[in-house]
Amino acid sequence: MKLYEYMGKELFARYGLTVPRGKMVTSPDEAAAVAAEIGAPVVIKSQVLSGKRGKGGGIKFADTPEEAREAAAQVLGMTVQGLKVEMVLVEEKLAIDHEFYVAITVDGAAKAPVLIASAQGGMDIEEVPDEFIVKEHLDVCLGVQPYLCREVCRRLGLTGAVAKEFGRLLPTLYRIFREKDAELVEINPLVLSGEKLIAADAKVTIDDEALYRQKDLPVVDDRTEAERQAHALGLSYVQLDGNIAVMANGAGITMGTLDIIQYYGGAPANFLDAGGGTGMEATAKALEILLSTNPRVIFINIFGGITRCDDVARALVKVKQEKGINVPVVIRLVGTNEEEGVRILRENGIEAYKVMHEAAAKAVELARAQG
Amino acid sequence: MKLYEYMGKELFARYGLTVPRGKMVTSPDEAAAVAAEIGAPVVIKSQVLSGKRGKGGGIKFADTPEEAREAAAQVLGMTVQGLKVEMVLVEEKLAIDHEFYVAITVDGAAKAPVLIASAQGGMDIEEVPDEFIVKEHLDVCLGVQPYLCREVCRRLGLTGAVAKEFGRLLPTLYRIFREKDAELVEINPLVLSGEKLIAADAKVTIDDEALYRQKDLPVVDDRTEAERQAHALGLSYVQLDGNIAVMANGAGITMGTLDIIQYYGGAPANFLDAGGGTGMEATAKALEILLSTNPRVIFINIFGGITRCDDVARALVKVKQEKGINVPVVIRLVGTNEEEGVRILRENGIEAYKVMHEAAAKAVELARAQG
Amino acid sequence: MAIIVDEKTNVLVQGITGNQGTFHTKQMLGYGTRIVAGVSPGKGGQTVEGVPVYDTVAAAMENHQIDASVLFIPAPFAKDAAFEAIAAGVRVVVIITEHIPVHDELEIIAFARRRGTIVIGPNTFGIVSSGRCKIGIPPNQFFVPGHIGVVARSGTLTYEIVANLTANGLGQSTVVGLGGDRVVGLSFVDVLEKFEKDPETRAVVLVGEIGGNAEEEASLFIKKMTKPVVAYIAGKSAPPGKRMGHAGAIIERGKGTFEGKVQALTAAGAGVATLPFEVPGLIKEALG
Amino acid sequence: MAIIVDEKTNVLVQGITGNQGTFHTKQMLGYGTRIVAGVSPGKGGQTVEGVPVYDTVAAAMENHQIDASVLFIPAPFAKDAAFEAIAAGVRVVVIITEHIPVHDELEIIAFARRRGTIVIGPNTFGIVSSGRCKIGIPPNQFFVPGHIGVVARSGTLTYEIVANLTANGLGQSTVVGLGGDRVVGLSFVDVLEKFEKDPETRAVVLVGEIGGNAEEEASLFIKKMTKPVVAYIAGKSAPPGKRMGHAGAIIERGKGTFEGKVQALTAAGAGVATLPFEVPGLIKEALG
Repeated sequence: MKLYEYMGKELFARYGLTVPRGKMVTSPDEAAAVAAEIGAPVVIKSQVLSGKRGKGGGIKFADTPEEAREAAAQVLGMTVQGLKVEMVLVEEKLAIDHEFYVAITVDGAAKAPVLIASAQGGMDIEEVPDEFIVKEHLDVCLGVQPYLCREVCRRLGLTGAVAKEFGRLLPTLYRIFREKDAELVEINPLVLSGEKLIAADAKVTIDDEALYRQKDLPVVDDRTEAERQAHALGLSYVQLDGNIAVMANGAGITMGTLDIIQYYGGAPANFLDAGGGTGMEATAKALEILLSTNPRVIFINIFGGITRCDDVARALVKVKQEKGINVPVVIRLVGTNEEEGVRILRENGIEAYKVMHEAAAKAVELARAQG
Repeated sequence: MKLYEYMGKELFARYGLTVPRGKMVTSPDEAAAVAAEIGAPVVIKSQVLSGKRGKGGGIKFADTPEEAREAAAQVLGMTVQGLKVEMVLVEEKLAIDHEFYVAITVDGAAKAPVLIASAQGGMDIEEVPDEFIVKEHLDVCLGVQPYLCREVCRRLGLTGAVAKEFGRLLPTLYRIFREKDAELVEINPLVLSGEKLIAADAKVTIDDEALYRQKDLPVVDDRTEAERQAHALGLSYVQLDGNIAVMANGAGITMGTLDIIQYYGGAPANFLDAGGGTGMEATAKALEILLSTNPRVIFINIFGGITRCDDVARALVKVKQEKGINVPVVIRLVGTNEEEGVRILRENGIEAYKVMHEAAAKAVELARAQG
Repeated sequence: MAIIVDEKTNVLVQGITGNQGTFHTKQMLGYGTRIVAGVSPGKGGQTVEGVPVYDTVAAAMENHQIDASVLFIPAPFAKDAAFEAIAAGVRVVVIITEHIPVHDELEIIAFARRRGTIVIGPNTFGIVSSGRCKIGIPPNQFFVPGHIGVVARSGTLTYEIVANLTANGLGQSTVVGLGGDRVVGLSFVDVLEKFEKDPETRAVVLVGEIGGNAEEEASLFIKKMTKPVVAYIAGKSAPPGKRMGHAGAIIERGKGTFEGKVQALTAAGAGVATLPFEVPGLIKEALG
Repeated sequence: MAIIVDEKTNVLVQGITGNQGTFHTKQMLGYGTRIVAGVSPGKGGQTVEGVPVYDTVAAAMENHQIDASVLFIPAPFAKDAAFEAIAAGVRVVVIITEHIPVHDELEIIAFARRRGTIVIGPNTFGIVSSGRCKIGIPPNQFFVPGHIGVVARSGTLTYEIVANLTANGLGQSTVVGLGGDRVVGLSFVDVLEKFEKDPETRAVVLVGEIGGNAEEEASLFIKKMTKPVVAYIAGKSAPPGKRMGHAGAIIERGKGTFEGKVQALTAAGAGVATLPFEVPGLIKEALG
């Protein structure tokens, strides 16, 4: 779960990090009021869950409350990277002496948290050459010790009071990362303004799997309706732009199913990983989600491990009988309780495939025929 | 630094552990008032930094406020294990269903914290046979994890609600141990009363070396004046009951010096480890502490490593000149800057020994002659 | 031989009294796995499918030699159960559980490293040394003894490929599921090293996916291997930046692309299958 | 040979610009120790006794091969400095600092174990491989090359005994100070194992004290040693329960007594000296 910038900054402030004075607003009038309160030049930042807002025009500057009102009016309602702007953050404009980059995230290859810092902040970190990036893996139970702060400061060229402040910031960032189950805590740019380090941006991503124990965080839900419904069933769903609705069991095989559809020239309408061991009722509901997206064909690819073929067969029959299915369904069904599943389908006039690529080819052929 | 029982219980209560209702008082009238407030049978416990108070008569029971006044009057002013009782803790008398023992301390051999628990609480743990003691070493950064609580409960025969409460108590005890720099956190007995676990006693020892960062703890100082003065100099001093005052540099060699004095039939008056690298001024002050205890002989045994022989020689000469030394001084002086030290002493009419046991024998002989 | 587990491996099932635990205990016993004990707090003294249940791992180990443990434990409690097995000195810990918070996974792996424990998963189907020992959840019937080692990130896709191998007369020495999460115990390289040393394994199938750089790292090792490797990488058609089920399967920052992985593997001398059913043919070709 | 350190050991001094650090850097250089760098945050670029100073251990290691580090760091900052050396991969870390909180020591030792680092101390005089390398604070003149290994808990007492050995023509292979605190890195057994294997060491002197059970544990190993061991135990005259300077030297709960230690050592075949000056005679006797 990604937090909006203003939420991330609120979190930072609660942990004692310095953030610019400012406030999130949803109307031009409020923006003017906040600018008046700040009483200095401000920046108006669109609140969307995407980077690169600046390039998309989602960030504007204003010297007066009136300018702030105008800027907010422009930004509110605009679309940044496909996302509609409904909130803006109005903040004091910082006097920038230097911009740093600093982040803590999870390095899957190293199986450890990693601290990333650079004296070349303000831009995308992947565009900064390696030699200007400090990367330190962290021992999960030791976190950022003082010596590591000193070493990072040395490599960033920080000394004196600023180094001291940096030495307070890094362990705090690690505490946020750990205590909030974050996958990513990123400040870019971290602005040096005089002797102060100010988090001029905040990118915080919370591990979805840990949300159950992070009840005090705000809830951000940017999923589509179908994604939300699938998630409520404990399944993983991603909307795509093709016309063959796909359900398979397991992330890998679902990806493989999309690949094979594309290989035969088809276009998947979605990614729906029905997981392992999903029961009959949930499978039926998942099928209803697929139906709701109006595909040309539904392709079900089941290799039953924990998932039982008879459960899938019963779910399909249930949906067919109760809701009706007005598009062709291609189903491939092998594995646990395969015979029972195939029998149930046959009794209901559905013939199951045994071989994945033959079934996929058929689904693509049918989608083409429906076109 | 040992905490008094009532301090330990206050600490426990701050961490959310259950302790008996009660209050520390210093007079019989207050004791009666607290008993009246509790409104039930109470126990009057002498507050001294020693175990085995029960056997010394330092714990009494009272059914009424009047009895509490009498009991407190008896206990206040009595001597328990050589320590005068100046405070008593007046507490509700618990309904005891079972007594457990539980402690976390440092195991020097294993170089790790160790959790010790027993279903045979209420007595000295060293008298409980090994097979009734649960001993689990802890990973310092993981502490007491839930699985360990389950395992300890299993071995103590705890189930259900009590096991759950025990599972909350152990991690809390570890938090106290860690956050308060404790060498020992012990509850004996931990009383099972109905479905509640109550800390009926509290033994907490804080690491002296960590007191600088434990400013919120109460200060308990049970040292003698000489010990206090030595500590202020950064030295280690223990009062003993002989008549040869001893100063050496290093704990091991100081112990060895006491041993050799005893070997020759002498009796050391103290243990004074002047440490390594103690300068001239501090060494002079340490000598003054020795003088203040009115020994028959002063024996200085220096093997200079960081300690410089000339510093020690100058300190001795300074004290001799400024304060006067009216007892014989035997000094053994070798090591760093030995020649300079020996020269300084010789100029001031003091002949230094080179060999430790010869010097010790001489000190014993002089002490005997002074007798 | 086979790697990591075999017919002599004594297995503990943590969470044996739950639905999943009980079901798969039966399945594993049916495959021939030596399940000697189960753990379920508060259920000590019961039996499940004839297997004695204990309250704690330590209690089980007082009564049995345990070589490996498999966890059917709900995500919020999985870290603690893994810690329990690792602390008790179990050599191999297989964590089937999915949806474990990544910070818990970081802690599990860090603790396991300290103790030298092999962790398989989390979010894995487990490990099968065909015909000898299955620890995990794959369907029994597709795994038959042979000389192909399989190492994979995802589950069902692996069954698909193993079934294809078996249908083509290619049995497996050991099939290892690394787990689909971003942070897991064993890596491709760990397993490839073991296959390279295993006299029974003649060729290796690597089943990867887009995202992360595990396949790129594996390529560096494959270059040094004497045994042929055939790879299949899922996710060719995935749009960048879309999360495809596995936390690990995100195309991040331009790294971990399908093309990059295929290129690295090909350069390392591995055969790369375009579709899963091509794997057996490539293996046969490589074995000559 | 000698153990742990020798004439090829490249040494880093942490806290080199402090009084102690500077003084002992000079002393160590005078003994012939290869001190290649020093660390002192904020003092990078300076030199001390000709030794280049860096801001961090990592910076020093970018410029030098470092095999061992010695800490002259005030107690409140010693844990962090030790962590820095351990994290940087220094093989041997010698912590001279006394008065380090025991919880910091627990953390240091736990971290060192994870990384396989040898920690000597805290609260140690250090280690001397006579004539080759001195890392620590003992006076130079008493340590001469020879074939006696010495391992001790306390400092000055050890100098006393080493001086006695030297005066009697018995030079030392290596002299190791374990440190006087309750929690320290190396144990008697760790060092005895190394002496047993060291071809240059012919006999070992163990200097112990009352308190703890380190000498009792050592006895179990001494029983298996082929080389003779002579021990001296300080604290015979200490009253029970009195704290004698070292946190470790408390007679606790009836364990760790003088009598118990002497008995264990004698039973293990070690010679036990009543007074320090008897040690050389016992060694000569044991060597025949």
